[in-house]
Amino acid sequence: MTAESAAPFAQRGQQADADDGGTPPEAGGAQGAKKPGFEVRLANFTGPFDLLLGLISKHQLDITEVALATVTDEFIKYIRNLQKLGEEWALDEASEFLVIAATLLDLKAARLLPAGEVEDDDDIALLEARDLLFARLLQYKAFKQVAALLDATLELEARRYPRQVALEEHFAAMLPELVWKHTPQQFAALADTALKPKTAAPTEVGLAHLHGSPVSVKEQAELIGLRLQQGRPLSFRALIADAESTLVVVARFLALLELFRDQVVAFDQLAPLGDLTVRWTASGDEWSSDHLTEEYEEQP
Amino acid sequence: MRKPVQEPSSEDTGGGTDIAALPGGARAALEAVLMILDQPASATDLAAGLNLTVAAVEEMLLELQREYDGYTVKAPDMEIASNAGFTSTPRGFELRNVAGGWRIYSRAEFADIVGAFVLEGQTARLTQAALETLAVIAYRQPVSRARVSAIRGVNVDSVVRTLTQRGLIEDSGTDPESGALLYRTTSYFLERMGIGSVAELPQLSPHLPGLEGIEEFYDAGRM
Amino acid sequence: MRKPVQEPSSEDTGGGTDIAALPGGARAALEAVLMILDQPASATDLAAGLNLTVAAVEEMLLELQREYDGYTVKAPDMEIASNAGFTSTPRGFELRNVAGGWRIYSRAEFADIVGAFVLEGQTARLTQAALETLAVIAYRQPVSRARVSAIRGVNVDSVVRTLTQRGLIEDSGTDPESGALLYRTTSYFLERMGIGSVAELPQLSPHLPGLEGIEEFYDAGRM
Repeated sequence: MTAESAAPFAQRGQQADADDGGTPPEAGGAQGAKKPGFEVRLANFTGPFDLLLGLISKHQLDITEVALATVTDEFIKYIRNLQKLGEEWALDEASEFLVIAATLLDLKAARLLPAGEVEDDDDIALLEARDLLFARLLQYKAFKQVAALLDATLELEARRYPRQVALEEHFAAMLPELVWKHTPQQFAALADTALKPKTAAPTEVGLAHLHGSPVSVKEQAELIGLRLQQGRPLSFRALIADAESTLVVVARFLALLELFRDQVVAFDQLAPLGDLTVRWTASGDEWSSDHLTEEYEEQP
Repeated sequence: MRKPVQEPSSEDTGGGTDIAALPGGARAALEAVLMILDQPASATDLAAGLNLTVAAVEEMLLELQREYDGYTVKAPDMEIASNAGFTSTPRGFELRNVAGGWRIYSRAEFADIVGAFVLEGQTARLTQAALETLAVIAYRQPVSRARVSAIRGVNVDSVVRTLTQRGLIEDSGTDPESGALLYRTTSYFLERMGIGSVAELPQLSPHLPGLEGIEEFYDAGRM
Repeated sequence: MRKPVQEPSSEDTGGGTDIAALPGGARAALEAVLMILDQPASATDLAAGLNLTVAAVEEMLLELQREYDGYTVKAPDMEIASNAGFTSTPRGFELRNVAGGWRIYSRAEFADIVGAFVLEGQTARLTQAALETLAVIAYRQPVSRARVSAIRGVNVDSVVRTLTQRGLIEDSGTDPESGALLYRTTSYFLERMGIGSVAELPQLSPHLPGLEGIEEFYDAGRM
């Protein structure tokens, strides 16, 4: 490995770090061909660590000693400028930037306050946040440096061309005759599979399955209302006969309790554990489901 | 600085390299080019690339040929060698002039050994990766390797080499825009498929018969 | 292919070729095989193909390597050469041991000239984002995308896809705990880097002063 080719990172790849920390991003950048908005484009900075390192190096500060408060303002300014330009951010990118901006602000605020003793939990949390930020920043810096090494090596190695010539004809002729058993249909099926766009493996664990589809108590109340307003009392069994899931049964039960509280239905149960019969007791459009909204709409 | 001495071949390569100053000089540069050439190149082409006269290149080619054959050692050593009165042994490769083009081949005397090495590990079947790549090329031809890589999601360089070696695909010129080499299927491919032209390949449709059993078929089939 | 035998030179090989009797002997035979390789071949594979011991082949490979580099002339000529007291000039090509195998390359000095003859090949340089992602994967492999994202502070999905297409990384199964797809570098990556294994990558620690334990530290810290 060529150690001499390791340019110090401060001189590498930071050419866009102009005088003004708030320089608007140059559209395109290194990731120009990628999906727009997929990478945060702050000049040539990819990601918050890159930006932070750029700012620190601009001030010729040592990461291990720097009071990050010095660069906080510029960091925030950078993000503001980006927002002004109306760049679309993906949620995960934005949150990475915001987490770091928030940490920086915390650190700055702590510095502005009179120095006191570290005693309360907030102080300790702040110290931890700072150490964590330093640690991640140093780690990122290390990878950035070895990335520069990889780049130099790859470039150097690309100057050597491997001999990879076609097999000489008399050798190619020695190869065993290809076994080919595919019908055009089977081959087409193969092509079909190969050409099907590959869906990228999800990066996040799906949570959708943890919750059933939302069932609205309000809607169920309206449904029960409509059925009972036909005039004929119905058993609870009959009311839930068409419920497609337990969740709907529960929602209808809750709806009945709501209706009972509003005194628009009455229950009759002839024997313990016997059938529960529900009667509509209100008249006409005396009742509406509107007020149920507040209590049940906001389901988790 | 880099102008050739006599009769420069019409155009400057723009490389800006003074080959005479490099270790081994022009001969080593010529050797470097010959080592990576896949197709035989004419002395004219070589001269253009090296920015030397055709005559100079032809002379060096013959020198190299003789040297590889063991009749002489490299030019810088020649004087000492001939003083010492010895002839070098032949190398394992030779420089041949075939149909007006020069290329380095393995020496014919070693054909048995090289042949055995080539056959080692060769199978008569295509791997699943090779089959899928072939399918993509068949249905998207002419197509560049980069495009096939993008569709398959993996690097297909070595598989494309295998398919070319097997005579199933061939290059069909370069993309006018990107300059990338394009690939298409060969008539041997059609022959093996039992069809007259690529137009006869079945239409790709969402539901194809026989798709179910195909996985096991290929898994069982290869290696 | 035949099994490598312990003392091969004494007996006739099954193929009926006594390589020692051929012009140039075993060294030239080895050279002949090196000429047809389209990917690096290990000393073990070469030894099996030539029906020689691995030790003998390794010795010859190193000799050839030195010879091509100009430090010596071929062994048969060595005595005369050293008597004459000269060192040969480097050849236009070199023999290198990369990604666990040996292969012939054109010498780097001639890149500009050779490049003009290579139709395709020189892949575009990697972007800064791709390089950083590649670095993290190289040093932390096998590693999930989420982990790489966390270190770089940005989403790496599209960059990982590009690196996979270019054959520099590949998936290496799933993490038993999280079920996340893990990535590692390929042997093509080693080839491109000109190294034998990832162990030869420069140490990360000088770049990470006093932060050996950072892994666990920040893994615990995030989310």
